[in-house]
Amino acid sequence: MFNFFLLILIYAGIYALMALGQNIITGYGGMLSLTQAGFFAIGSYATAILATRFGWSFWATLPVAALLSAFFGLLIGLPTLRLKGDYLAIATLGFGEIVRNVLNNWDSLTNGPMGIQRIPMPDLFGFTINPYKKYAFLFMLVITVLIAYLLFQRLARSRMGRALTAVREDEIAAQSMGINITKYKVYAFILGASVAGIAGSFQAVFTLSVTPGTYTFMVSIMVLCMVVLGGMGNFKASILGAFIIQLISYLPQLTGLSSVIPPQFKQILFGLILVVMMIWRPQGLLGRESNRYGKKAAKSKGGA
Amino acid sequence: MKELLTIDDISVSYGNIKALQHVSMHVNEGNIVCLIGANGSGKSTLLKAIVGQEPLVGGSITFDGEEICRAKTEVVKGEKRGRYLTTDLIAAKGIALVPEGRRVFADMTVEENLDMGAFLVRDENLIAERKEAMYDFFPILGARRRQKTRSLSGGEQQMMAIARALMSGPRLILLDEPGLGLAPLVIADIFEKIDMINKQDKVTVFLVEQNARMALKASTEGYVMENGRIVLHDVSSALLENEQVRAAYLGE
Amino acid sequence: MGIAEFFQHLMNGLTLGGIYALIALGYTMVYGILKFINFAHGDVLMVGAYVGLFLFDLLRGSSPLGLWTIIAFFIAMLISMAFSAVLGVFIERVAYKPLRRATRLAPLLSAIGVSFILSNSAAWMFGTHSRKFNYPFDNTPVHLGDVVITPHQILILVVSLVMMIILKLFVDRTRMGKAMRATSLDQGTAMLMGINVNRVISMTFAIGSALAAVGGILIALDFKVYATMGTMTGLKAFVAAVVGGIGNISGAMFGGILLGLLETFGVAIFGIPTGLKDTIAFGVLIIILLVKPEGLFGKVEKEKV
Amino acid sequence: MILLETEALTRAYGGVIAVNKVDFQVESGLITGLIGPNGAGKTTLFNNVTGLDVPSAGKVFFNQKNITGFPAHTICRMGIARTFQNIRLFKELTVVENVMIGRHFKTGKSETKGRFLNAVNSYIHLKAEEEQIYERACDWLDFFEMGSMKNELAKNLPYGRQRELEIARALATDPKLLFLDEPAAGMNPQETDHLMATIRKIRDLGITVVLIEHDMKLVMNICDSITVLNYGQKLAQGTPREIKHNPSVIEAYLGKEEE
Amino acid sequence: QGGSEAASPKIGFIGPMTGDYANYGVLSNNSAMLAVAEFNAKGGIGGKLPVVLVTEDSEGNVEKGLSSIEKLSSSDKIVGLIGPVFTGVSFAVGERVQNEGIVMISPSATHADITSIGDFVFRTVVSDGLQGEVAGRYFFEKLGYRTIGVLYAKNDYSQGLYEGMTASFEAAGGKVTIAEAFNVGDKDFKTQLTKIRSANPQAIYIPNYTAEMAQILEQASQLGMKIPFLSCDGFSNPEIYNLAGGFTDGVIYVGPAKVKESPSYSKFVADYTAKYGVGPDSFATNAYDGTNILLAAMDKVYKATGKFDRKAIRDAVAATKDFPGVSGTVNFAENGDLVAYQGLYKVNKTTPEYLGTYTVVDGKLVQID
Ligand SMILES: Nc1ncnc2c1ncn2[C@@H]1O[C@H](COP(=O)(O)OP(=O)(O)OP(=O)(O)O)[C@@H](O)[C@H]1O
Ligand SMILES: Nc1ncnc2c1ncn2[C@@H]1O[C@H](COP(=O)(O)OP(=O)(O)OP(=O)(O)O)[C@@H](O)[C@H]1O
Ligand SMILES: [Mg+2]
Ligand SMILES: [Mg+2]
Repeated sequence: MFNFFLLILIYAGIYALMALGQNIITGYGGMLSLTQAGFFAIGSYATAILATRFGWSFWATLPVAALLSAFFGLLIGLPTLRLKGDYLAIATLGFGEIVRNVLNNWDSLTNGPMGIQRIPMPDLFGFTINPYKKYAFLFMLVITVLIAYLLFQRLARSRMGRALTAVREDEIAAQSMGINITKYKVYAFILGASVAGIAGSFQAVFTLSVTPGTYTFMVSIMVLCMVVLGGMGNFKASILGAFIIQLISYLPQLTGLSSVIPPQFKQILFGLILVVMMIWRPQGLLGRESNRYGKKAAKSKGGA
Repeated sequence: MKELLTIDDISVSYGNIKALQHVSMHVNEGNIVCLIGANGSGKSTLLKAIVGQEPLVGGSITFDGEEICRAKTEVVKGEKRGRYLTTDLIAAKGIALVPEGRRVFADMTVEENLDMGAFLVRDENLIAERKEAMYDFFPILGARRRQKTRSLSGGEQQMMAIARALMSGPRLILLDEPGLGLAPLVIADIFEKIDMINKQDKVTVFLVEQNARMALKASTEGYVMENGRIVLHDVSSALLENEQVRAAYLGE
Repeated sequence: MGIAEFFQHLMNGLTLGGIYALIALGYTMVYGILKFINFAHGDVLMVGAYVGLFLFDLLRGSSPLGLWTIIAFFIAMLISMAFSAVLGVFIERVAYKPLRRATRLAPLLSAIGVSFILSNSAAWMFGTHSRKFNYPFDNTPVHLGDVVITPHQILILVVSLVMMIILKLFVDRTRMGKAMRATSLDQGTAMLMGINVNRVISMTFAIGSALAAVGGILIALDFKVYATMGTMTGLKAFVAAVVGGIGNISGAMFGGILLGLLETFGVAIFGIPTGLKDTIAFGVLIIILLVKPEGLFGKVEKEKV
Repeated sequence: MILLETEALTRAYGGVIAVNKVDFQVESGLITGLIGPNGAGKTTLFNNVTGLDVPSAGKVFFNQKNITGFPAHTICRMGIARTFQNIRLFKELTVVENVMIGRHFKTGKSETKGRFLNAVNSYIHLKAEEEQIYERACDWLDFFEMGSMKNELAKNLPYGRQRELEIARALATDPKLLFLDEPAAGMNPQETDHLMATIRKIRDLGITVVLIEHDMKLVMNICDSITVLNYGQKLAQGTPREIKHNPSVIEAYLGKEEE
Repeated sequence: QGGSEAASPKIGFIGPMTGDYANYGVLSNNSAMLAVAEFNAKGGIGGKLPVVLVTEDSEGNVEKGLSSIEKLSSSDKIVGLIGPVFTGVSFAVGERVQNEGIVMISPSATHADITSIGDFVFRTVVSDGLQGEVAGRYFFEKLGYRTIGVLYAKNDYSQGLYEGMTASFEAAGGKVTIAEAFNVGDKDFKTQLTKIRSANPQAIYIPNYTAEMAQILEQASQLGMKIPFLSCDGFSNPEIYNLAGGFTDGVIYVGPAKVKESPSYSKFVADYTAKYGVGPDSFATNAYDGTNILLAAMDKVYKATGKFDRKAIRDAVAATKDFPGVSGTVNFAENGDLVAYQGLYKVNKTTPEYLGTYTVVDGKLVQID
């Protein structure tokens, strides 16, 4: 039971990284992106391929995963910025699907639908961080989430965050205030993509095997749920959202209920909770982060 | 003269902000009544309350003898009972509002906007007739009739909003700063037109306007609002002479 | 590629596109008005297909193909449309209406929740296996030279075209249609015009869901009925609807057909591995959006300041 | 000295020629008025000068430099700020945050173009930078006597205050030239008077002001020079006195004097 | 290491119970439930201890697969595992059970490398390697085809079979002239079929899951294709005749060895169908055997030691010899793979007719029966 709880924490940690990235794109930048799964996959495969084919250590693959995802973030960020609202959502969704489709079909590099197995476990100062012994892994992950959180939080509370907020609130006014909106939107994409890539790396060395089937569109949706459920434009809330969504999805297994009820009930329950939570707190559990200077933002408005 | 609109002791709040406090007023059928007041005094809030867009926290509003809004807290026959008509039903009673900030249907053409104004009118000929009348009155709208409203200039949109409200052939028209963003000539025109529809079509007019002088000149009766309360009520000519009003609202 | 093969691909692409278009039309209805992705649309479609299937089997009994099977099919379809319409309105009332004033993403999440509930309830009640929906008519393929078409393919194309035309007339010409457009632009102001926004929205959901039922049943003839049938096809149809231009009825139709043709020809013409079908299709769609950011039939309207 | 100049500036939307071969000059240090009937093309002219719209033909010079077709943010950085006819505040942000956004590109190290390194750099100097931005923003709020409202959400301000806040936000970019689109719309006479004083104060800070306005009292009182547009074309240009008595302006726009 | 005392021992099942692949998980889980119920009805372990089956849903993805094994191993303390159903999840879970020392028997993870994870991993399904090998040789030698087209799904199962068959068919001297893929979730295969039709191979091999195969056969007929179809063990699911009844005539497929003849098989199918309303597919059949093997091993260990030592159970499973399963006689090879032969069937209308049982020895097709 406790072990299982640790597992939930680990999954929550991995998704929290993605949610932080989604939050900067959607919560701050107001862009509805549905492509975290794509970056997640790129990060995972970068680590998997480099580690199994070229014998790289996990730590060496991590920056590559981050940079590679960031690069793709830039690649799709730049052109798609012309798109608004759901048009952007569709373009990004398309990108995510393309990534998965390519991974599934590029057999010589990714081993196609079989995926890549036997990914070596990461080493830290000579200790192997065995994902079966969850403490060390969790520790490593918590540190990473914490660093990402602090970094994002500070960026958000600086000019960058304000500029992004301005872009979200009113692009035309932001432009007229000397803000290069393209630049900030691309920054948001790059940052959001790179943490998702890092999340992918961790995922790869936790599950020790990657298959294209893991990185479906549903992952992007779940990450979006985490951000909205926690509260958009609030990094703490994204982490909380990640934890809660994972807790809800694994609650039946955690409590042992999963083997008692029909398997579908677990999903139905999840759906119900989603609906009820949204109706109960449409602004998310924590809501948007209060304005740094002044009062808490009004409850109901804002966002993509 | 018959009382068409009666506002009885109403209050409206936005969270902690008390936008209207115990406001009472009445508009007689066939009159032009104006309401003046400083920025943020609650004029727009009052108009929104009349059309059911803001819930009352106290009081009630009656139109043509029928209660259209009552606050939830009001006690009726020993029971706490709120009641209100939704905005669309109020509109169907014959109240048209020219909202603050125009609120035109930006993705519709001028013509379609006018059609929407006449949504409750079923007679196609009447609609066509009224449309032509509007194009006569605002020739620039006629010239732009197939253009999307979003691309109109600010003033053109304002004309659009006024014309749209008139399309329904209302019994009571509520105008929230109709002169906003209009050129001086056009404003003068509009006040003439208001007078005309009032006299010819027997439309009752309730007017909120920053340009207090014009408003008072055009109206028969006036109310002055400060901080969500009515502080003065008199016939307009008297208000025009009122020292207090002259100092505060006529810029003298 | 020979001429025959080309025309065969064309026909295949058109009908696949017809299927997307059929679903996309329903999506666009709801989407155009409430501006949120109704994720549960595909699942309403699935429910419609199940209802249609059960009713049709019940009505048909063991009678052979003939007039009665066709009548039974239509009765089943009508009842299923009504059922789905009620379901759609119910979902709107319960899961979306309370969120009308919330951020745009809140109803999206709620819709995802509804989708989970519907598809898993169906899996629980009706099982996880696919069920065959028998053709109510003789579906023997027709040979035109080397090109083969089935009556069902033609039916799909005809139905989606007819539906598009009816919908377009409805939205452009009728009072209800006008009210829908006004509601989609500004609900508050629409009410000022005397429009009953709640009724308009319910009506939209009713029509959209009834359309979903038609789509579901027609698709089921070809693709079978199963609990997750709405998910993937629904998603693609939605993509098609958006690429056509948000809320634009002809756009949804053409977006659907375009997607079908792209999926077919993208891999048929250049000898690209068929596994990369989605990559080609999505890639081209992204490029189309980049060239025409408001969708194929959307109007580019710069915001006036 | 001419600070800003347009040369045969033209903007056509399909058949509608909103601005037609307009030569418009703004003298440095003065208040220039731009008036004309509804739909004359005033706002369109503003948009074309400030980079929110791209002219179909003609040129725009700022400080003798051709800035035609530059993106809005670049033009802003060069020293042209503006307000909008329909208020465009960042509604969900507080008053002071709105003004701070105006300071966006005005801070410390980042004044040299924003590269990613700068983001890193500014990350390190975050605190000092933030303080600097905050103080300057507060200064501007004090200028408008809005210090006490700085923590309100922008959308909750009364209309007139919102207009002032928009001006404050524009001023926070330290512009050389300020464009105001109907700053007095929705204000009562008293508030308009107050606004007039403020605009003069702004001019006295050495900032050149161009304003569109339909309130003739304001225009005639504070403008040093007025340009009149009609159907996209320049109808007249001159001092308030000249304009007031120009028969074609009276005919097209002013109507006969009130009172 | 694990091993719980006398209380009712638990065994686990992991498979996709919800989502797109739910059907495969559900069918196999049914078998496991049936086997356990029958076992308990006979008194359970040592005639007194009933066995508890705990089913967990992998949703067909690695994350949920790992959480399932985590739960089964740390909360339920299972002594053996049936599943997971698919290769991808099986790899991840396999590593984990190897680490924990829990014996795992997969009914359907066909990837050649699965059993090389370690000595705790077994399976009651033939690897893609063997099935593909028999298929390729048989198509070439017995059916006399020289050119074959393939339509396969981009999933591990389908692609594995495609690759296995191609390798042996081409080694024998034939040529796969066209191989078209589709993605999981696709329902329209007309594009691929049209391309294959134009390439005009002598036969088409469609190694897929049941629902997709039904779809392919129907659409091929809609395209007027008259080319013979060849298939794999996925075809042994009787569901195919419900879904594509009119189009199955003449299909030749490779499946489990001679199951139709055995009376225990008929009884299994009858019981299964009576209980669950649908028939078992070949994976479900494998799951039934796998569960029974596991139960027998537990029984044996308990009778010998009075406990359920995980390692001992693994050894007992490994020691299984000539187990009389419903899918035929089951033996495990050294590495945990199933030692099995492949049956060949030809469908007459909607009834499969047995053609023979084959295996490949040193690259040669050998008929066993
Ligand atoms: N949605 C809202 N939320 C919070 N406060 C509001 C809201 N709308 C208006 N207010 C506040 O209520 C008060 C009255 O506003 P209202 O718009 O009615 O004033 P007004 O008299 O119409 O002013 P103006 O002349 O500027 O239009 C103001 O203090 C305003 O800030
Ligand atoms: N995108 C567009 N498409 C077509 N016509 C347009 C477009 N934008 C503006 N116009 C037209 O150009 C003319 C000029 O508009 P502009 O907004 O510049 O007027 P303005 O002088 O600011 O008027 P106002 O005083 O009413 O604000 C208007 O008649 C308007 O309808
Ligand atoms: Mg107002
Ligand atoms: Mg203007």
